[in-house]
Amino acid sequence: MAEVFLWGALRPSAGGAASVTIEAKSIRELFRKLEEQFPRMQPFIDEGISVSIDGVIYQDDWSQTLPEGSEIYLLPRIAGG
Amino acid sequence: MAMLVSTTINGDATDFSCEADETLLDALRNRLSMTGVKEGCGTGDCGACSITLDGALVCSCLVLGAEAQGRSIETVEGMSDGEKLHPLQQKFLEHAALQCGICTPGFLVAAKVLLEKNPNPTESEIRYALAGNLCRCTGYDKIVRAVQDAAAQMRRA
Amino acid sequence: MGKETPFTKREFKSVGTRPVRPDGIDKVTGRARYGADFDMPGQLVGLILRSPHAHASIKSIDTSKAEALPGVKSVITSKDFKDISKTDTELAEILENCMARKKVYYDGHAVAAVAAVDAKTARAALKLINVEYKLLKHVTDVDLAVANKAPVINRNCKTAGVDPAPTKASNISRRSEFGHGDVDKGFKKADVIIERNFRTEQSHQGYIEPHACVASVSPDGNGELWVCTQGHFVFRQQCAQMLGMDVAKLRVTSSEIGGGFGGKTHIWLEPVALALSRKANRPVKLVMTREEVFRASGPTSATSIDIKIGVTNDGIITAGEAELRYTSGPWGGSWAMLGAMTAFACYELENVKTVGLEVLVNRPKTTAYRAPSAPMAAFAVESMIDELAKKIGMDAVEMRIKNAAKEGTQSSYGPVYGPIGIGPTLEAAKNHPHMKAPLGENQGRGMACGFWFNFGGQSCTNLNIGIDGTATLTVGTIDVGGARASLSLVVAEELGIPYDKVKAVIGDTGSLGYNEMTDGSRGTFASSMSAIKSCRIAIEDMCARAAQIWDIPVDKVIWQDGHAHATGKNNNAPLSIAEIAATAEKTGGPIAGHAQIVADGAGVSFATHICDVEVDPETGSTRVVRYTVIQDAGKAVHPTYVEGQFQGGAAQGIGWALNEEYIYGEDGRLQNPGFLDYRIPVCSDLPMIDTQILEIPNPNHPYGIRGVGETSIVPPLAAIGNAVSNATGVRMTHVPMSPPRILDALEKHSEASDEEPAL
Amino acid sequence: MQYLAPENTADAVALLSKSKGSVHVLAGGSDLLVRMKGGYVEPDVIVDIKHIKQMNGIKKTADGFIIGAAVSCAKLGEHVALRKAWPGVVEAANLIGSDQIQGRCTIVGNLCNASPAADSVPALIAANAVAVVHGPKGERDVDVAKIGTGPGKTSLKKGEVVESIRLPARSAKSADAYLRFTPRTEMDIAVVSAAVNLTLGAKGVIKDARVSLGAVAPRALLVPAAAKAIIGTTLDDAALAKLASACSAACNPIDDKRGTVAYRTKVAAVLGRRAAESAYARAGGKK
Repeated sequence: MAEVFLWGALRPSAGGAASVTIEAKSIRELFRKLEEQFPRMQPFIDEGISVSIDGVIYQDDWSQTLPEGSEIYLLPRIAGG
Repeated sequence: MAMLVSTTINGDATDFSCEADETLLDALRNRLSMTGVKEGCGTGDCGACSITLDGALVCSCLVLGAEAQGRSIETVEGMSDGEKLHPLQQKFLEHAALQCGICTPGFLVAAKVLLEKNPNPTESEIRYALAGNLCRCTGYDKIVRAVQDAAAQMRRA
Repeated sequence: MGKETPFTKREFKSVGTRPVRPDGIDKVTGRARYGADFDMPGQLVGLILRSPHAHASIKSIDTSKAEALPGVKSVITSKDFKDISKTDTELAEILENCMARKKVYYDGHAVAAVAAVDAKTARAALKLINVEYKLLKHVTDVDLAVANKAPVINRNCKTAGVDPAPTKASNISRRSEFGHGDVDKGFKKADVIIERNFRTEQSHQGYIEPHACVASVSPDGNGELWVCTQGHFVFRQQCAQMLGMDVAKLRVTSSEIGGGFGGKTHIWLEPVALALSRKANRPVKLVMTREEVFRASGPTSATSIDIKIGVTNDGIITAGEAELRYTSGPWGGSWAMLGAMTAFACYELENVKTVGLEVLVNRPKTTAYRAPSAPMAAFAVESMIDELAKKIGMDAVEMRIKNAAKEGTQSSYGPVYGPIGIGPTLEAAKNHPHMKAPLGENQGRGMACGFWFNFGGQSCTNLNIGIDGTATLTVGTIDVGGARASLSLVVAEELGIPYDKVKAVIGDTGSLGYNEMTDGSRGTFASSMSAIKSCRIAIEDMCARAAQIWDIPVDKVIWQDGHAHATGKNNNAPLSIAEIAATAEKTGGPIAGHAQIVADGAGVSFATHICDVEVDPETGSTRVVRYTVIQDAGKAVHPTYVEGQFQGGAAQGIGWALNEEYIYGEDGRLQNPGFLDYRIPVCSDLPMIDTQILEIPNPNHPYGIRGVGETSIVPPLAAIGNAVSNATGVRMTHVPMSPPRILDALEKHSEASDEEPAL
Repeated sequence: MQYLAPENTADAVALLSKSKGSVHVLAGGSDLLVRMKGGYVEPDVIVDIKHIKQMNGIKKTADGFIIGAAVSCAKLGEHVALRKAWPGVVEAANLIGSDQIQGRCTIVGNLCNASPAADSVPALIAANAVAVVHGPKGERDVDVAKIGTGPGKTSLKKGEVVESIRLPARSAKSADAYLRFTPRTEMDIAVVSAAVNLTLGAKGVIKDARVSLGAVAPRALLVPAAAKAIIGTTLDDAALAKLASACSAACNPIDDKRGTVAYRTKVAAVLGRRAAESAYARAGGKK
């Protein structure tokens, strides 16, 4: 079980919660379950969500595992110059 | 109406034809493929197209091709002596005085004119002499240092 | 990727040295080919007709006279592009920006284009195109655009990120919120609270090379594109989709790039060149003028930021709150969101809340500019920190050190930080001789901090070992300022061969898999990670070749100092790469290492800047007289180019802080689209820019590398604002702090001091 | 378009008078080529005056200096005697653009381009310079202040060309100074500018003065009230204050991308004062 923290704009799609608890071993599984449980998150996932695992931001690599007890934060995808 | 213009470019007798309203910059780039002369603005504000015309530093975008008749032009392409780079070229490399490099030919031509007139310029003199050449990458620091170093080397030579 | 090649502490031989860049001689002799330096046989000259209006609907476009002009080979309008708005909104917006469909949204918006045998004919043809416009009310100012009576720019725009979803169209395209804790409670604990509005004007990346490309499309759907870009793979994918071409059939070659800073991450004219070429069945060269660059490519946002910060008397920030409004041009982006994420990222705050609002205006589409959106947010926050420090009588550096984020701090945008450099840059600043240097009359010193994320993303590299043991590294990320040098150093390090035995080249889109653009400070970070993996694959192969040569099991071969060594009790002399490569033909063919990765874990970056300014109290003119940049690089691969990034970013920030701005007339037209009146700093405007590189390894990169390119533009706006304030006693809240704005503030200040005693 | 390069002034006048359509004189080209690039002018005929001998030199005579219309500003800067006699005129000419522009641009071009912000014009007005104009009806002398009539407009008639500028001779105790305000240190257009030319009498008392302002009205202004404020004084603080307010009072500027009415009006006073101080010191005045 992992507690997944949501940034502000994502919270309404999870009923206003600041975090949700999901059983997932990888980023891919996390996104799949989030879509199942919170269909309104899908447009955000389609647009691009970055996942911070213990402070390291993963923008693309959905195969990343979610270690037990790690801090997981969802963030909008970042652009740069 | 196209005109035939006879010039000397980097020491070589060179003829080209151009329209009467065509700039020397366009003629050099498009008629003679001298793409070392860069266009950053076309209005004399960036210095990327700097050349010398009978020894005077000018923006080639503000000169008509027709005006070059009978005159002598020097560009960055003529700076090195065979395999041997001009000290300014060498010092620009050593000091990393270029990042993207688009402004570099103009800076080199302008700096060469400066050092011919003033072999031992102060930092401030270098900065004012190169104020007509815009660089957006380096913050000018390494360019000024490269010019100082090249000047010192040329004074020793 | 980080987990595959974790950071290991090591001594470097090549990395950290300062050799001459491999592409250098081409650039000092004029031989390097940039966007406009390339021609194709039989090429036509393309030109674009642009709207003179800020906002209008297009009633009709008559191109018949232009088409009839001898020498004109193709004329296009939006009709020559399929409407893809139903299938891909984002791409459709990029395309609509390249060629207006029903409306023009800003002065400079493209409406038609021609390709002709020469420039003269093309210019004449543009004049023969007749566009009938119906003028609409426009709005260019960020705060006026969100006001009640503002004309709605895009009827389809409903604010995203609001619950429940609004039904009415508005100019706010997105609301983004970040933070944690309870700011109201936090403010109650504060002894001093300051609340202010800050504004920054729109600036441009100001690269010296205008956008340029040469396109050639054949009737069979094959095409070639030579283009000046920060990301040729991205350009290929997007252009192919816009033109309805197969991605594989469009080959994109990147030219040398004359500066980008984010402005060349975006497509502005390439689909137009491709469409002109396809219609004419001839190559077409399209080069923007400087005026077009300013009017119709990539500026940054103008902003208006309401901010409130509370501190205790002993300097602890109890709460920070901000609403940040960023202009985004006629379509939404994510610029306000990035401002909201980065604003307070330097500090450890119990209570923080930021809201970013993306605002549509009749200005050119905003794109990334070096740490996009962070400098404006930092201007507000870092100005306020100085003012609060002054108010409670604390040294501004001390107050920042007291509140600085550290490993384990929850960032203002959410996650907890790993090892980070804000504290060390502040300590370095505090101990820097610059901090103690005496100041002259009318001079003031200021400092400020900055944060940027950095990122990595998809990267792909090929390493090929030559028969003589030299190595060619092919990368798919553009070299914008020395990456070929830094990547050659990494390969030399990894293979244990000299730097000058490595050749790094930028491959075209036919030679490698997809690569992200050179943005987000990812060039050296991501490509080096992939290059290291390529090297390690090749090394593994070379160990196997050595085992074959020696006829021993592969597990008896180890790699050390650029040689294969046989372990155990045999007398085999170590084999160099050259020796192994010389017999490659007999051991399995060419030796290569191909790697494709997603380079995640870029590691955030922090900087602290110190600057001294001198203000002329009679004219409001400000000169920067001393400047110091202190930044964490993780590991500086080529320190000279790292310094160059620090200096270049600082110079851009200084220009923005003091003089650079887009100026619009009442008619919504841009009044200063040129380098004369859009005043980027000239050489005589700046002092030397001192640098100090800190190296706090990024644990997610094998060498500890972080991105270094962007962070340096974040602190200057505030550092200069703070220095001006310390020089004059006036707090500047509007960037650029141009002479008229400073003089005005000085006069208001002196009028106020006449009325009541100063604070 | 036709490019013509006559070799004497008479031929230039003939070409300018007879050519049809849009006819332009080309000296340094630093304004004309910019306007061509922007599509603001499309000349039918360009008459390049740089091959005309009379227009190509700087002559020192008993009456002062004669500066040919085709002499580049860089050449003015290199002329030691001119720099000594007219430091303000030369510094104004040398502020136009970069070294690259200096290699091309001319003060006559600057004058005839008739921008209210032209750097050399206030200095020439303060210097009491005269333009020698040749035309189909012969030669005439025109006060430089009367060449520009408004933004981009001159009093020159069809076929007329300025052959040279005459600067008067100098007494030992005369000097001039020019200052402009620009946001950047170089490569910029004056937001406001001021030129002061003065001659000292006994004991450092100002005997004669001319003050001119740029970029504060449709054309460069001569400000007699500012001159009057300092004549008969040793440039004491009261005189400077009077000069400063006369400068501000003379301003009739516009708000534009380069500055505001309020800013220009305020800074005109500052620059007028500073230019006066500089000219005074150059003339040997001590404060």
